[in-house]
Order: sequence, then structure tokens, then C-alpha cells
Amino acid sequence: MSGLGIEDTKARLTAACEAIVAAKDALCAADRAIGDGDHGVGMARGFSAAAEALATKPAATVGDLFKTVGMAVMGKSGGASGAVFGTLFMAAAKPLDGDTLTTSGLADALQEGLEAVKKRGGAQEGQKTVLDAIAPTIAALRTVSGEDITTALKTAAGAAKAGVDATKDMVARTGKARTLGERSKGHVDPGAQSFALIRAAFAGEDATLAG
Amino acid sequence: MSGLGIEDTKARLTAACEAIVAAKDALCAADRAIGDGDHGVGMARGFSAAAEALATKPAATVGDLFKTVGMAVMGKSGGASGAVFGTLFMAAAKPLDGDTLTTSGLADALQEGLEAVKKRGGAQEGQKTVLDAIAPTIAALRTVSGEDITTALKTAAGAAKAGVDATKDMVARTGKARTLGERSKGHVDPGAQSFALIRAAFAGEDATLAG
Amino acid sequence: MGAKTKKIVNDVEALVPEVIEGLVLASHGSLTPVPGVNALMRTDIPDDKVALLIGGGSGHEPMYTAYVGDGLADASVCGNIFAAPTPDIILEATKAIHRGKGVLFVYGNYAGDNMNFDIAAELAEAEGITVKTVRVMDDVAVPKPEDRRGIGGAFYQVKAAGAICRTATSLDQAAADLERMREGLRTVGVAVGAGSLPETGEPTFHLPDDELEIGMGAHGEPGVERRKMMDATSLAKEMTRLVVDDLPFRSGDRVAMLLNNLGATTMMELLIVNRTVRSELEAAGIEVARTDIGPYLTCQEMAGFSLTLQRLDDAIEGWINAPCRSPAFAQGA
Amino acid sequence: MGAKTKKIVNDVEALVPEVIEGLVLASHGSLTPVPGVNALMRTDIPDDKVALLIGGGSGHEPMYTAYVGDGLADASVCGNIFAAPTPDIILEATKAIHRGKGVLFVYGNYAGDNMNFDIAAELAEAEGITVKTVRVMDDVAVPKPEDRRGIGGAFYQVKAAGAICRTATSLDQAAADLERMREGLRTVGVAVGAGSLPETGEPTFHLPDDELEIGMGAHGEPGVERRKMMDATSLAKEMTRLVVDDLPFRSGDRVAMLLNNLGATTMMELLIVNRTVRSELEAAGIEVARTDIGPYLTCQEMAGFSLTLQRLDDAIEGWINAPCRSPAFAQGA
Ligand SMILES: Nc1ncnc2c1ncn2[C@@H]1O[C@H](COP(=O)(O)OP(=O)(O)O)[C@@H](O)[C@H]1O
Ligand SMILES: Nc1ncnc2c1ncn2[C@@H]1O[C@H](COP(=O)(O)OP(=O)(O)O)[C@@H](O)[C@H]1O
Ligand SMILES: [Mg+2]
Ligand SMILES: [Mg+2]
Ligand SMILES: [Mg+2]
Ligand SMILES: [Mg+2]
Repeated sequence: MSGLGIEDTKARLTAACEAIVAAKDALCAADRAIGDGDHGVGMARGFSAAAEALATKPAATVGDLFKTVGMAVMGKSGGASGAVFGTLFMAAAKPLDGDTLTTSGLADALQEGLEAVKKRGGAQEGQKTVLDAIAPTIAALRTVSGEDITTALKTAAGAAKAGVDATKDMVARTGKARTLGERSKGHVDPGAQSFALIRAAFAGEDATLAG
Repeated sequence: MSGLGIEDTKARLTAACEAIVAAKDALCAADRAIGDGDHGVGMARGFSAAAEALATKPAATVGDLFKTVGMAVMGKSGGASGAVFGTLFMAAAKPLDGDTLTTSGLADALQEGLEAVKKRGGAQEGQKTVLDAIAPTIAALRTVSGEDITTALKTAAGAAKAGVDATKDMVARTGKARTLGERSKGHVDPGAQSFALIRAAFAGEDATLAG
Repeated sequence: MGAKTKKIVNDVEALVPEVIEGLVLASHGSLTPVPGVNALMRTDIPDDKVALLIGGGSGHEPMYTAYVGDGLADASVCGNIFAAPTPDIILEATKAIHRGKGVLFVYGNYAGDNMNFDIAAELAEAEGITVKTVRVMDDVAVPKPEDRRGIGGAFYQVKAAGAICRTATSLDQAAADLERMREGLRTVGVAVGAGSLPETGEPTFHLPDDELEIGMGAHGEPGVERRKMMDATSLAKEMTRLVVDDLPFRSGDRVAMLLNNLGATTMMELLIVNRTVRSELEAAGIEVARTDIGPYLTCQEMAGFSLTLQRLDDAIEGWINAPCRSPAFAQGA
Repeated sequence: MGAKTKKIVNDVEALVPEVIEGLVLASHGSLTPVPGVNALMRTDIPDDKVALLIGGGSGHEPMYTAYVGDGLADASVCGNIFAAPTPDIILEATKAIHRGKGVLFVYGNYAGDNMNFDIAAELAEAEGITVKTVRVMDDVAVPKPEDRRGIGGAFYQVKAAGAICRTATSLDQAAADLERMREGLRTVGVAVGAGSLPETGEPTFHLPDDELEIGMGAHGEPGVERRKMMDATSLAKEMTRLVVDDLPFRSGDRVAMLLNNLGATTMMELLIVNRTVRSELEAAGIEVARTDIGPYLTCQEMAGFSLTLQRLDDAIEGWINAPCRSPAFAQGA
């Protein structure tokens, strides 16, 4: 089964970084509804540093690329999202010790990332966080693990999007939105939106968010 | 030559107090243009106390009535206008030791008041203050000092109004408007406006100010 | 939506280092930047001291940035506006102030801060530095105690932590003392107007012209209840009740109380509020032994305030009343 | 014109007495109201002391209302918002704090204050109490020196007057010391947004969304020049130049500097401004020996700040650094 090579993976990760930077204002607007309005600021700061690092740091494995993104985000974003996305990418890097990214390899990596984020932040699925976009993406990738990764990523599109939409009806129990309680309903989670955006850009889809 | 008796003077002073209270917002608006926006607040506070005091304090002379107004304003208004109008009325009271207010008696009283205010505040005519409404009023009363006071007050109307208008072209050199310098031109002085209002109401004319 | 708030700033990307530079200059030699990261520290940390590190997102000045000095923290670490600092900042500052007795981390209980400080603590432990953490979690607007945010009460926690660490012989004891104190600390906030994020110029929320929000967080993140604007007395009664009932504070308790200005509210208003809080507490038999009124933890130009009560015993009162010096707060013996 | 500013108040007619009541409660026994008038005083004025009375219009809290206590004023007299206090208030407070050595009046140089305090001084003299007056007049925005308004520099004048009167043996000497100090005191203000008058809810001026006003007075009375909004560095340079050139401060001078928050401006912004003021002063050879940053004399929720420089000699530095205690400001030895 074929997969993405290092250069291809790097290009797609770079596109994902750029999609986040471009969505800065829209992500802030989403965070204003249920948080403190800065989600886009921190994400853009971290992922623009990640794009720069990808361009300069050498990589022997696809995992090195994920690690480069994770370290840049962890070191530059700050806030909850810096720790969450930094942890996600750094943990995802661990199993990716080859020079090819396959569908099941990505699913395993995201699974590792998901566990690390849950451990780090203490949150569970269903609490209106980025976890609610990651978990369904992994599940979708698993159902098509035989498929080529470029096809599989597209198949997973619906799952990530559905995951984001599902956060609309959830009540926040962590992060800055938690005091809103019932009033947090009706708004999607900004971190979940960011993850869906990263997936879309990585899949080579149009990855823009309406402000 | 006839004049105003104590009851008549008291009624007219009361009308003057009420005119100031009614003009509160308009006087604040005038002060916002070149000062700190509170002229109406302090004037209304002082002159409503004055109206109350006039209603309750006994008076043996017309001077007692002026003194009652002056003490109430001095004790309740605060700010520049409290000292200015308090001093004006208290000093004006001194020569008014009879039971009748005549044209020349009023001119003398205002002259006494004018001097006292100048001494107290250190300002001169032409510096965009209440003085610029008082001085022309005295001059106008002097030219008709043979007339009955009710007629004379009406004759003086034009002078007070012209005095107020003239402050429009003056540059403030005292009070909160002084830093404005040339920019204070184009606005009338709120204190002068208050004095003209008091004169109008005392003369039995319509005494309202557009906000 | 009105015009963007005018801020007297330069490049917003360089905002935090400029704040640190301004603060170091204002300290006249008692503070210095931690090289390479957005953090600052005392120049005169005694050997053998249990070190105290505080911090969080910037934009709440003086909290946490400026409460560094003798009798207060040894370092503060500064995230970007309203964003937890990154682990590398925290780690560098931790290493810079460690004097062999371990480092106490004190910061507000937010997901972002918890994660970033925890990562830093693990990295520090890996380098052989013992770290203990006490999270400020005083906001009664959040129902679950373990989820509570750290707001105005951070001032008493930082003040006491400074006094405790000044004389503490062990990190464990210092952390235990501070945790015990925290059991008697409660705060509630209210906002009547929004602050704005310097990076975007946008207000962090929108309140109708005739409403206020009780329980508003220190970042403008939503509170518990929107209400019609009310007079100072009614509002003060409501807020006192929320704080008193939560612990609950009881007749016979002695307390320190803080009326924290969130930004654009005047001291005039807070003094008016103080009247009613005091009469309500007196009616409940609660004695106020100390009052602090001013901007201690702000949220940019947000209008509103928070009310904090700290239950006192002799030890806690001693820590709060102990002398200290910093660019933002000083008190004599 | 936008919505009226929301204020957390009760009846605006009772505003000043409520502020006094709140402040007396916050003082925990060290302050008490002067019976019957809007003024408050220390409870522990030593016998034989040269008494210090400060005051002015309210709405600028903590100035002047809250700077009463050991090492500061013996009483403050409170006019209504932005309005000089009436003579009866001043006279009653003067009588209440007189301890046989005369009373020093310190207040801002405004027509309203001058007249009302002068009337009170004459009434006090008539009752056998000697009064001396020193007016704060530090605002370089006003060209004629004798017309200058008293703004942020009032803090250093009040602080020093408190220290001077604490040990002064004669009223004349105290007044002379303070006047000499005043020769080296200069301030300039800037506003980027308006405050509002609680009685009317109206902002005291209107600034276009992209403008600021240099020289703005502490009551929102107009300043000297409207300019396009600028970055912190340009603004700080401009303001430093205005203050330095006015005295002028010269190479070799030592100064104390105050960045006074007029209300809604953040400490974050003032720290950024501090960087540039310091580098400009350093370039001019002027040494800053002490820095104060915070809300010392406010104008409701006005956004903006003022920069004050006080030239120091050993005596002046000693007065500013002397210990003091009050609900608004305290410092140790
Ligand atoms: N405990 C947590 N676990 C997982 N994700 C979290 C957690 N807390 C917050 N998040 C994610 O972080 C996002 C908020 O990020 P951001 O606005 O950058 O941080 P902050 O809350 O510090 O301002 C949320 O939308 C959510 O998806
Ligand atoms: N030195 C002075 N002599 C005479 N009148 C003065 C003087 N200073 C101010 N005034 C008058 O007082 C008015 C302002 O009154 P007001 O707004 O109540 O006082 P404040 O300036 O204290 O706010 C001015 O319009 C002016 O007419
Ligand atoms: Mg956020
Ligand atoms: Mg006025
Ligand atoms: Mg944030
Ligand atoms: Mg006034």
C-alpha cells in the first residue's frame, strides 16, 4: 500500500499551517462567542512558526515533520491551544518512524495524539473540545484503513465536519467556555474547528472558514 | 420714584432661581463645549436651595433676600460658579438696606457685586466670564436710572444679551476654559448665560435656554 | 459594534517584551528579565530560599507580571495577551530562580495554564528541580470546585505565597500552607462593559446598554447570568450573598476583603459598593479585618469589579499583612 | 453620541457622602467623617502638628479624597463631582484638624477651588486659625505659569506635604518647603477617550475615533492640541519633550517620575510608555530615581495618562520616599 513521502507530507503540513494562519480572524470570532476571543491569535502565531520550521529543519522520518510542527506550536502558541495542538503533534510523531505516511499510520498517530491530549488536559470526548473533531476522524480513517491515504483523508472529511457540528449541541466542561454551561450550546468549539481545518488543508481540500 | 417691595422682589428672585433649575441641562451643554460640563449641575443645586431658603427665611430688607440667595448658592453650588454667584449676591446685598428695590439701587448693588467677584476671582471684563454679562447690565441700568425698575430691567435686556453674545468672540483667560485659548472662541460663556437668565426671569420675561 | 478601542501601544507582536522592559525599568534595579524568554525575576533572591514562580496570560496587569519582589514572587512568566505562557518560558524562569529548595508554581486554574505549567513542571523535574503547584481557584461563578477559575483572589494567594516562601523551610510545607488558605478564599466578578483584545481591537463580548453580567471571567469569557443594570446597593448585596453563601462564611468569621477593579471602573464606584458589602457582612456577623480596593487583576478596559473574601486565622492574616515591595504593590511592617 | 456610560452608583445626589462612608469603612478606624460636611479626617492627629488639608472636586479618586493618613493629609474636603468644595465644608474640616500650629491648604489651581478655599481661609482666619495655601500648578499645557492647572503632580505635592507637615515646626516653613519643591514639578496629560459626568451620564468631550488630545485637563476640559492617534513610542517622546523643555530639566538632574492613569488606560500601556520615557530621559542625561505608575488622579473612565517629573534634591527625595499609610497609598520605610 502506497503512502505520502516526506516531501509530500511536508507540503501538506505546510498547507495546513497556512490554512490556520489565514483563518486567524474567523477563529477569534468563534472564540469570542464562548471563550476569550484569542484562539486565532495563538494558533496563527504557532502555526506560522511551524511553517517556518518545516521549511528549514531537516527530517529523516515523517514523524520528524510532525514533531517539528508540535515543537513550534508548543513553543509559540501559548494558551490552551498551544499545549493541546503541541501535544497532539508531538505525540502523533512518535509512531511515525518511517519515511511514508499511510492511512493506518496516520490513524495510529492521531490515536497516540488523542490519548496524550486527554492525559494532558483531563478532558473526555463530548466536552466540546478539539477531541470531538479528532476522535471521529480517527474512527473514519480506521473504517477505510485499506484505502490509499489521499482517498482516505477525503472519506474522513465528513467525520471531522460532523464532529465539529456535534460540538454545537454540547455543553462545555473545560476551557474558558465552561462557565457558560447551557449557554455554550449553539456555538461550535473553536479548537475543533481548527482541527477540521488542518485536516482539510492536509487533504488538499479548500480550507477556509467564514468569519 | 417707586420700586419693588420685599414680597415682589422675593417672587422675582424665586422665579430667577427656578429659571436656573429649569436650564440645568442647557447650561451643562454650554459648559461641555469649553469647560467640564457641570455648570448646570452646580447652579441648579445652589439655586434650588436658594428658592427653598427664600420661601422660609424672614427678610426685613431687600438686601436680606439677596443675602439669602447668596448664602445658599455659596453653601450648596460648589465650583467656580458657587463662589462667583454666591459672592455676587452676598456683596450685592450690602447696600440694599431698605425695603424697596429701585433701578439705581439695583445698579449700585450689582456694582458692589461685580467688584467683589473681580476681587475674589482676579478676572477682568473681557476674559469670557460672568463679568461680561454683569458689567453691561449695570451700564444699561445706569442710563435709565430715572425709569421705574420694571421698565428699566426690560431696557437692560438687550445689554445683558449683547454681553453674553460678546463672550463668543472672547478668548478665555480664567476658569476651566482657559487652556482652550483661541479654540474657546465661537462658544458663549456659560456663567454669563446664567447671569442673563437670572436677569430675564427677574424682569418677568420668558427665561428659557435652548439645550 | 462601536469603534475599536484605542490603545497606546506599538507593534502588538512585541507587546509583552515591551511591558517587561518597562517594568524592569520601573523597578530601579530590583527586577531583571530572564534572558531569552518573556519572564522577569528578582535580582536579589536569597540563597536557600523556596522559590516562588507566578504567571499566566498577559493583559491583566499588574497581575501576575508586576507582583515580583521581596515578600512577593521571585519570578513571573508572561504569556501573550490572555494566553497561558509556553512551557519553555516557564522552564527557563524556573531554572533561573531555583535556589536548591524547589520551586512553587502559583497561577490561575485555566486549562491552558494548567497544561503549559504542568509540561514545564515535568521538564523541570527531569532536570532535577522539584516543583509544587498551587492553582488559584476562587471563582464561585463556576459550580464545580475543581473547575473554578482563578480571578481576583489571586492577589491574596500571591501575597501570602510571597510571605510563606520568604521564611519557609520546605517546599511541601509552603504548598500545604497555601492550599489550606485557599480553602477559605472566594470571589465573584461582575462586568458592565467589555474590554478589548489589543491584537484584534475587538471587545471580548457584547453587553446590551442596560445589562450587566454576574460571574464574568477575568478574560471576558462569559459569566453565569445577565441581568438588567442595577443600583450599587442591589448589586453589592447580590454579590456579597454569592460569595458568603458559597463557602459559606459564617457569623464570627474574620475576613480580608478585596474589591478589584477590572479596568475602567472608578474607585468612586468601588467605595460606594464597599458601604453595602460592609453592612451586609456586619449583618451576617462577619468581621472585616483588612480592605484592599484597586486594580489588582484587570481585564484591559473592562468595566466592572470582583469581590473577594479570604477567611482569616492568625497565620493567614500575618501572611497578608507581611511587608513586601514590588512595582505594583508595597506595604510596610 | 453613544450610550451613556453605565456607572455602579446609587442616587447621584448622595454620591459624595457614600464615597466618604465607603472610604471611612475601608480605613478600619484610621479615618472618620468630619461631622455634618463632605469631608473626612484622621482619627489620630498628633497634638501640636502643623495640620494639612487637601481637597477639591470629587470624581478624581483616589485624589484627593483618599490620601489621608499618617504621613499624608490630616483631612480631605470633597466637592461634588468636578466642582470645588464649598467654603463651609473647608472651614469645618479646618477647625476639626487644627492643632494650634495652623493649617496648610494644598489643592489644584482652578478658579473654583481658589475662590472657595480662599473664602474658607478668610473665615478661618476670622476664627483665629492661621492658614497658608500652596496650589498645585504643574500642567505645562497652560502657557502662563500662574494659570497652570493642578493635575497628576498633585500626588508628589500631597506626598511631600504629608512628610513635611509630619515634622514641621512652623506652618510658614512647611509652605515654603512645598513651594520650593513645586518649582521643579511639571506634568503633561493626554487623552484618547472621554470620561463621563455621573450626574448627566454624558462624556465630557468627544474625540474622533482616530484622534488624541495632548494637554487634556483632569476634568476633560480641553487641552492644547488634537493629533492623529500615534504609537506609544511617538506619543511618549512628544510628551517627554513637552515636560523636559518646559522647566527645563537638564542633564545631571535627578527626578521622580509618575505615569498617572486617568482611568481606563491599562498598566500594560503605561509600562510600554515607560520604556520610551526612560530612554528619552537617559539620552538627555536625566536620572530617574523613583517611578510611580498607576491611577493616582483619575477623571472617571477617561482613557489616557499624564507624565509627571519632579526634580529631586536630597530633601525632596526624602519627603517623597518617607513612609505613609492611607487607604489609597502606603509605603514602608
Ligand atoms: N482540557 C482541554 N482538552 C482539550 N482541548 C482543550 C482543553 N481546553 C481547551 N481546549 C481546546 O482549546 C480551545 C481554546 O483554545 P485557545 O482559545 O487558544 O485557548 P485559551 O482558552 O487559553 O484562550 C478550545 O476551543 C478547545 O478545543
Ligand atoms: N475667575 C473668575 N471670575 C469670574 N467668573 C468666573 C471665574 N472663573 C470662572 N468663572 C465663571 O464660572 C463659570 C464656570 O462655572 P462652573 O462650570 O460651575 O465651574 P467649574 O469651572 O468649577 O466647573 C464660567 O463660565 C465663568 O463665567
Ligand atoms: Mg481563547
Ligand atoms: Mg464647569
Ligand atoms: Mg486565551
Ligand atoms: Mg466643575
